[in-house]
Amino acid sequence: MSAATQAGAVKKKKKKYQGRIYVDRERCKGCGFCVEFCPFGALELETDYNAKGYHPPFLAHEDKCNGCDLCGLYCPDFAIFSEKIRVED
Amino acid sequence: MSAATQAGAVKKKKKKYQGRIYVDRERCKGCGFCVEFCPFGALELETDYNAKGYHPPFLAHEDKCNGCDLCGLYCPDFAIFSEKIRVED
Amino acid sequence: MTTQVAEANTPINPVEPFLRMDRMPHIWCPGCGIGTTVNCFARALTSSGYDLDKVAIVSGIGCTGRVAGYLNLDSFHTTHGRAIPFATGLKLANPELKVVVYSGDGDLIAIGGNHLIHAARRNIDITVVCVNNMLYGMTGGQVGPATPNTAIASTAPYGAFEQPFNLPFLADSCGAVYVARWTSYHVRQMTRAMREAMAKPGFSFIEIVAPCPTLYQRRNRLGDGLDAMKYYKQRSTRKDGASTRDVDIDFQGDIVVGKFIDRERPTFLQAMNHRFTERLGSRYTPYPTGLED
Amino acid sequence: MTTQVAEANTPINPVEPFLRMDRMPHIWCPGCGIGTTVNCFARALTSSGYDLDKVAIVSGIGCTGRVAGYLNLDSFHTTHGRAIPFATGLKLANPELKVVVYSGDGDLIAIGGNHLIHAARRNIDITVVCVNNMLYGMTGGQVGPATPNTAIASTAPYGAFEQPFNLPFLADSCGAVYVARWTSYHVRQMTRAMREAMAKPGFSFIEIVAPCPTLYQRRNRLGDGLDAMKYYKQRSTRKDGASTRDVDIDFQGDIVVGKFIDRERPTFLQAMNHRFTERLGSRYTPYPTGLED
Amino acid sequence: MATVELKFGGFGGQGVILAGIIIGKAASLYDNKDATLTQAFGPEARGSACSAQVIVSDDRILYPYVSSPDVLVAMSQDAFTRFSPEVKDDAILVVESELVDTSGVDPAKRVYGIPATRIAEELGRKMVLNIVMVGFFTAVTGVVDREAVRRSVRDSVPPSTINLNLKAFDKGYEYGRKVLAEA
Amino acid sequence: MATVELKFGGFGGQGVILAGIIIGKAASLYDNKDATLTQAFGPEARGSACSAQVIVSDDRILYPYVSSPDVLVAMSQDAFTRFSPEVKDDAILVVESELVDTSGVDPAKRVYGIPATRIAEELGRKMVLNIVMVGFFTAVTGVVDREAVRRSVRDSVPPSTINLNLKAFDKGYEYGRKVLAEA
Amino acid sequence: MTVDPKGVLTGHHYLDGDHACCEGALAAGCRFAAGYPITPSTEVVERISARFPMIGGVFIQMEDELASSIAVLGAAWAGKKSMTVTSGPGFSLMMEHIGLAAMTETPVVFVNVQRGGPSTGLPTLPGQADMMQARWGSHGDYEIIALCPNSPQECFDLTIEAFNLSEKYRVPVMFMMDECVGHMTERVIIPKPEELHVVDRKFTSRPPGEYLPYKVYDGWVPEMVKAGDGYRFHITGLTHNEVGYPAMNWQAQEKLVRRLIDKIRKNADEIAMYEEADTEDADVVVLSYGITSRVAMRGVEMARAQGAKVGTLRLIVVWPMPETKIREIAGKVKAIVVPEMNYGQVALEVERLAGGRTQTVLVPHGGGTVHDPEAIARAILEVSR
Amino acid sequence: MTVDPKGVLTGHHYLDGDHACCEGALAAGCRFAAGYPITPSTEVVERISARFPMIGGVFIQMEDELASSIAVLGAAWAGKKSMTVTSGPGFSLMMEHIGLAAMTETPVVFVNVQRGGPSTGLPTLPGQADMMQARWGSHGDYEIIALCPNSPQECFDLTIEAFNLSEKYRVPVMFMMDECVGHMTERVIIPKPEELHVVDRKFTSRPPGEYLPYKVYDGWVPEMVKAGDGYRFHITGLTHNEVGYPAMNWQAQEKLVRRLIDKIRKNADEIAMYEEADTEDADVVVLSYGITSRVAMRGVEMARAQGAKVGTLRLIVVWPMPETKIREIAGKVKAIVVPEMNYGQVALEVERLAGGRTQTVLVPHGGGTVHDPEAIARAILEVSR
Ligand SMILES: Cc1ncc(C[n+]2csc(CCOP(=O)(O)OP(=O)(O)O)c2C)c(N)n1
Ligand SMILES: Cc1ncc(C[n+]2csc(CCOP(=O)(O)OP(=O)(O)O)c2C)c(N)n1
Ligand code: SF4
Ligand code: SF4
Ligand code: SF4
Ligand code: SF4
Ligand code: SF4
Ligand code: SF4
Ligand SMILES: [Mg+2]
Ligand SMILES: [Mg+2]
Repeated sequence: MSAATQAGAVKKKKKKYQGRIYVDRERCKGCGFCVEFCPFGALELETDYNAKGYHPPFLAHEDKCNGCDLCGLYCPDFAIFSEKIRVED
Repeated sequence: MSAATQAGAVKKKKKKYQGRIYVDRERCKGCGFCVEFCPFGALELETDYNAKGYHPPFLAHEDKCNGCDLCGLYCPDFAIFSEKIRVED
Repeated sequence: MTTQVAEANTPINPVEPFLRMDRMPHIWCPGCGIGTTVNCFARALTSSGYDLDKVAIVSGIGCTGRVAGYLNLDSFHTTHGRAIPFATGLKLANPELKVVVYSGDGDLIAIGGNHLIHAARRNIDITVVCVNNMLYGMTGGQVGPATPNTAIASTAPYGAFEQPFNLPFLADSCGAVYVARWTSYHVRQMTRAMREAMAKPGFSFIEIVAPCPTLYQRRNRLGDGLDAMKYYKQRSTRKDGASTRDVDIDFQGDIVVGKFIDRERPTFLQAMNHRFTERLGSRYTPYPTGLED
Repeated sequence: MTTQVAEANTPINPVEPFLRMDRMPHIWCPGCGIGTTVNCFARALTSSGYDLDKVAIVSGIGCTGRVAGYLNLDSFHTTHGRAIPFATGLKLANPELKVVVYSGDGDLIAIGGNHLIHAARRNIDITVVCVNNMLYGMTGGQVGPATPNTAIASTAPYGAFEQPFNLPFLADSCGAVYVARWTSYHVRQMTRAMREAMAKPGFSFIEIVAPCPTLYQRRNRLGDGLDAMKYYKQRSTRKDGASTRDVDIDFQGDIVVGKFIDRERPTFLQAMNHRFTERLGSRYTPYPTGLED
Repeated sequence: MATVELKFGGFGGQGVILAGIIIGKAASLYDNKDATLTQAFGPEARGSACSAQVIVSDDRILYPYVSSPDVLVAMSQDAFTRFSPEVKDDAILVVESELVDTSGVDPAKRVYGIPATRIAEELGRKMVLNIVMVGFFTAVTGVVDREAVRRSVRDSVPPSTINLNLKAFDKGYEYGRKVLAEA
Repeated sequence: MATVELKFGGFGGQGVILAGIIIGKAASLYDNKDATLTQAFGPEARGSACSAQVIVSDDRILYPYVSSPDVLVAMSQDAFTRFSPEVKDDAILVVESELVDTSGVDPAKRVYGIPATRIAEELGRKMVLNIVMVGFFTAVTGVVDREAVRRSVRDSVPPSTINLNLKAFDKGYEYGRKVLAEA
Repeated sequence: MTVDPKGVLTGHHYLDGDHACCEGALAAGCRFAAGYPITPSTEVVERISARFPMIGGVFIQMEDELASSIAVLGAAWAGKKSMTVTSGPGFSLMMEHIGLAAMTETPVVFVNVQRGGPSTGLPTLPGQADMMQARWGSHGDYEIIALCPNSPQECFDLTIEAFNLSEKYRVPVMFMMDECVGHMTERVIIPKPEELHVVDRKFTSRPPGEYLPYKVYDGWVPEMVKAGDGYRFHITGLTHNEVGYPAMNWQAQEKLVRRLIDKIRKNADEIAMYEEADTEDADVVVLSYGITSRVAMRGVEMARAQGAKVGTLRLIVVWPMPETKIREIAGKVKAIVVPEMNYGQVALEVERLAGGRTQTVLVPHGGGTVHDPEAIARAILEVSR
Repeated sequence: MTVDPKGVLTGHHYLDGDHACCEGALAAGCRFAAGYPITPSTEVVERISARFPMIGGVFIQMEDELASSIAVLGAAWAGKKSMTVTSGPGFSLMMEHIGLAAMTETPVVFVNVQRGGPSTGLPTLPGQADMMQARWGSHGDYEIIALCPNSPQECFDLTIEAFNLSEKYRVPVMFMMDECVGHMTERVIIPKPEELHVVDRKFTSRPPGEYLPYKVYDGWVPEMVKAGDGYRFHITGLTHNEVGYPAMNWQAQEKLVRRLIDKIRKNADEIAMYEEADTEDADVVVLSYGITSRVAMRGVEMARAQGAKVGTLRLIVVWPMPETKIREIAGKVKAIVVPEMNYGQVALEVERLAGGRTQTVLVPHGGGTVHDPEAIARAILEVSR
């Protein structure tokens, strides 16, 4: 687990859970399901292409993600999933 | 038309129609449908066999037959049919 | 007396013109119900007044499948289960023909089940007469998709245990426009149903419950064909418009008969013409549907 | 930030153990709904707690037919239309297996329609997941038995005109014990339905309406997969227990979703054991049904 | 007897083939012979002609069909008309006497008739007419041992009908003895 | 030019095969040549590799496949990686520059790149990226006459999209002229 | 000879073999088609579905290949020229109806665009391994005619020929393309309607009552009728007599099936179509068909470059085989080299006909792509030494 | 070798061939059967349906032959020995799944009780005209094994052999009876269980992870697994690699299909079963199979009575052909006479193998009854002059 991730994870928030998002950029086909159906609008598509010419998602609003993993459930390419991590408040 | 038939047909009755029955004895397979479902019980099976070993029907009660041809409609072997003939009364 | 052995100078049986008399006697066993249904069909044709040169009959394989061969029409004895797609090709290629499929429960609903449901869905303008003797007659009485539970059959020697189809429900669920059931006892009603079904544009389906004395009756110790006919008479209840969901048949149980479905929807060719005309306008010349007048 | 490109030391996607990761990426197009259903299926398996060594999956041929090949189970990619009879043999020969058939609308309802209706009738203890993308994906988008009227397909270039099947009604009319419909938008409900269906003894059937952006969406100028998902979200109405007669789908019309049928009746093997025991008594040793506990 | 060829003919529903099987089995399992039975039936089994052919031999049987029978058992006129021209010159003809008209037959031939249908009807089940014929056949031809055939009948019919069938066999056999005695 | 062998590669959905057809048709119907196109696609057409091969020749073409292309048009990294080893020594490589990394290529080879996807997106439909490539190909290779190709584009796309596609073609063509000029 | 000009798309086109086959059918007068999608043949029916509405034809996509392969027989008996289209797995499902067509002498065309097999195999890649199936795949004895085109142009030309032969002999004709030819795009020239040779169905001119559906009045083939014309005929897949009625005995079987076979076998030389080149003084003849005939030419050229004296015989009609021609060649060369995209099918028949008088050398290839021409060249060089 | 004694009906029986076939299957350990009725084969499944409940087998009468022919493959992959039974028209519907079985190397037995064909033909009368179909009826290239019994006793014995061969080579085995043998009743002796030779399925002993379903560890045939044992294997009718995953290229095709073919062709001599008699100093050898081998013997005796020197070769395994044996015989006789109940099928292969070194004389018969032995005698006498 990279330091960057951990840094994000420990940000103080008023909710109990926070999400950690993993994206397999090369597996993503840019369908946008994850972005659209994230209940909190936490994701956006990159403007960059992956090798196949698709725009993968990234956690644009990390504070909004609660790790519900709906993005993971929607993804037809198994390219994204989340971890729920407990956050002390 | 044989004389015998005509003799039967002109018998005086209180109804307007009388039936004339034709049986193809050798085609009959003795199923008994005609006998059973004649609404007036006009038919009976012979005790004699035809060549295949079946008992074909005959008009046992000629006075009862009104030529409705239900026997003809039931017969699975196209072995019987009737003609309705007008009878003066 | 009025009983008379047929002779040269006697009138001929009114159904004879509808039959290939050069093929009589037919192969059906004593008391088999198929013959009675054919008798009714011939009379339905008489009273319908169709030009018989324009009526074609298609059968699959089976005891009932032999019907095509005995009717004095353009007649096709095809392969087991495939009467309906053959009829589909025949009808679509010449919609002027009145096309009737006449076959058995095994042929139409076991091996042929897929064609039945798709033709009903498409509303191909044909009439299907299904003689349901509750097993495979021709091959010696095997269990089939219409064999009631506990009935003995040659491949169900200890009694059938698969739930049989409720044929009217199945045909209904696929969109058949006319669905009726009668038994071979109901000769007048069956005759009328055949006439109605042929007159109805679209896919019409008539189930006729009929005895197979040689195999079904005998193996189940139910007597002969006549006993079956008496059972039908006794245990049939007419319920026109009954919900098809409720018309299952149990072993020697009550039989609901009647006309269950009679609805309107465009036939395959009508729908095709409609679609192509809407889309292609004058570039499309409507294809004959057989329903023009 | 918490977005992270997967690396050796990152946790693996929780569905990976259910998938043959050595075959990724899969063949499905961007925005294809099939992958989403598989994602849900993997999670249904997780939460069901089955011994995955005892779960087998059978597919026919088609885009959806490739599902078997991606699931890390005993998996069978059979012939077009014949997944159900293969599964029937598999299940009956080893009832201990939980057997799921996963295939497309063309596979299961066009060429495979006969097997579907017969397996439902017999109540073979399998679960059928039908991904209905309303056409034949694998072969390039031909019209199929679930294509709604007026929709364009490669063999219906002027719009489809055959009435499509109402799949829940069809399955119901044949006696399926569990019938539900969801769309690929309904990921949680679908996951639960899959779990329920697998737990249900007998023939269970789940229709999942899913987008084929490459062929269906594009040819009909309906945007991409995401547009389809939005349409499902907007136009689906949940009606558990709705009469299956009323759940037709029109072109871009409302979609009734929910669990329509959930009933009890003996499975094929239960009925078999019952019959043989009744008839043969102690000469018969009951065959395992997979439902003993 | 090196080889005897038998033909059984009748129409569907008469149990023609079972009659042949009973004889074949009797010879093959209980009478130390080889016996090959072949059958001809058709959709025609549904009421029309059908037949069984049995070759009984002390040697191994190769060619399985009967070309000219030593014995013809005819249970219908149709079978008699079709098959009687094929029989050997010294053949025995065994017929259902109420169904088969044998008047035109070469008087040199041995013809034995029995009203098997009526006897079966008297026994209460028309269906056992074939077993009546089998008994009769056993008596008049002597091709297979009586006890072997009786055992074979017992072996070949549904358990619940064994008694009826043995009675039918015996009736036929006795009738045959009588006919022989009278001849 | 007796015979020129072309290969078009990319992934499903990019319109690779249509690109090949447009070139082949241009050569065959409007440029007095013979042109044989074969295609390789798979269930892989569903998002993975696919390719078209075109042989353009003044003579009758027998063997229909391309073994070592004179021109490779690669619309994906995958296609480039797979096919570039096969090309002739003096081959021309035409690539989608944002999707294909050509850094490792023998500097002796002529490589021309265009951001066709982005240009197509700018034109409003990502789908026309193949036509952008066709225009670019026409400019940088000169294998087929420009007017022939343009006519072929017009002939090969849905009527309602002709203008858009011609615009895409022209964009690609112009970009090609520019690249050539700069080279 | 009547060509319906509506069906003829006169002009120069850039078409793949599948599309060209569709145009051939339309030009031949086909006005009913039933199909079921399968790669790599689907493009044929896709084009039909777009083209038929404009010319009065009916296309129906049936629920499976069982249905489509018999719907076309129904249409034929309604008087229409008809065809169905498939590839390997679907072809396997059509076997029963090929037998029915043969038995009932129904003129109809079965198109099989061959792909790699067995089973699902290689759906998008070529093969030529359904050749024996085309001849023997249905139960019982019967004969069919099978043609193999090697270019889109031939897909057009020979589809017309397939219809013509099916009418002439009242036999199901197998149009055996392969994925390579089917998906290969080349120039296809469609002539003017009046330049086409199209054989009409030979309907009887005898009135009902004087006509028997399976009586051969002349030659080998009975005259045909169609439903609706008052003949009240009966058609059955059972063995039948001249009336068309079932006849359940070996005599009827011998009479009927023997004729079904002989009408093709005895006319093999007349039905034969092949291209022969450079065989006069050849040491080796390369016998091939379909796409392999084009691939083989490159092999032949390679071998010639090394001095081999090679002739070629390209079968256009593969079944029935041109026995006379093959026997003649077998009598004068050192070897017949047979490259085919399978592990030996047509080569077996060639070997049988060669009767030991020459060597038959199979150059097998499992399909998935065409032969490496060098393999063919090697085989030639080996035997010409 | 494990024989389940429950399935073995030890004793002397008077059985027809169909019933004997059922008993053979039970003795071989078959415990799953799926069928669909068809004359003249139905008696096999009728008996199975009565017998299975007593011995723990499952019989299901499926909705059609498509279903029954794949249900048995499902059962095989669940670990059961399984079989399906049919006749001509049903056999035609099974072709796709014969290919699937061949491609996936599924051990399974297909019984075909041959009747007169083509099409519905002569349902109740014998034929031998499905022999080529048994070998070539599915699309693509593959090989199968086909056996032909000539008596009810052999219907028992060879059904066991059919199962054994299917297990040994992981190949679908065609058990090619005919109506005459199927409906012929004779004494059948069923030995004690311990006297039977039954081949068990060779399940792998390698643990999951160390096992690949299509890797050949030894010989020609991969080891098998069954569902539920933790191997998580994948089976597909697509061309596949050793893992069992689809591999869409000609290299995978060549590797896989070549092996599928070679495992049979290269073992033909080992698979071969035939009865040879009096061939040493024969002028003519009569080659036959199935019921015709018994009929032919009468013809042979007639010819011998007229002085002909005749040997006989009766094929029990017809496919693959005993090529070595036939070549050997072809090298020493004047003619091989091949009577078969068709218009020339097996005779074609014999002629090919004879390679012109001897004459091959077909004595055809359309079926409906067996040959007239005199026709066979005449053919022998004609060529022995
Ligand atoms: C492909 C094929 N499979 C099986 C058969 C054998 N077969 C002939 S008729 C028949 C069943 C007939 O049953 P049904 O349709 O109910 O007609 P019935 O004889 O009862 O009237 C079967 C299985 C066949 N002819 N063709
Ligand atoms: C016997 C046979 N016929 C046709 C095909 C070709 N085929 C492959 S997949 C398919 C249809 C797939 O449609 P569907 O089941 O709806 O799956 P989808 O691709 O839409 O998920 C067809 C017709 C085949 N493989 N086998
Ligand atoms: S885990 Fe839930 S909240 Fe976080 S990005 Fe995914 S869908 Fe949105
Ligand atoms: S759902 Fe999956 S494939 Fe779609 S954009 Fe998100 S990560 Fe990419
Ligand atoms: S005509 Fe009517 S009344 Fe007369 S016998 Fe027949 S059924 Fe009876
Ligand atoms: S209904 Fe017909 S077959 Fe039956 S007894 Fe009467 S006449 Fe005879
Ligand atoms: S077997 Fe049954 S269905 Fe067939 S003819 Fe006889 S009684 Fe009728
Ligand atoms: S073609 Fe359609 S169904 Fe198939 S993978 Fe692509 S989007 Fe999915
Ligand atoms: Mg029936
Ligand atoms: Mg689909």
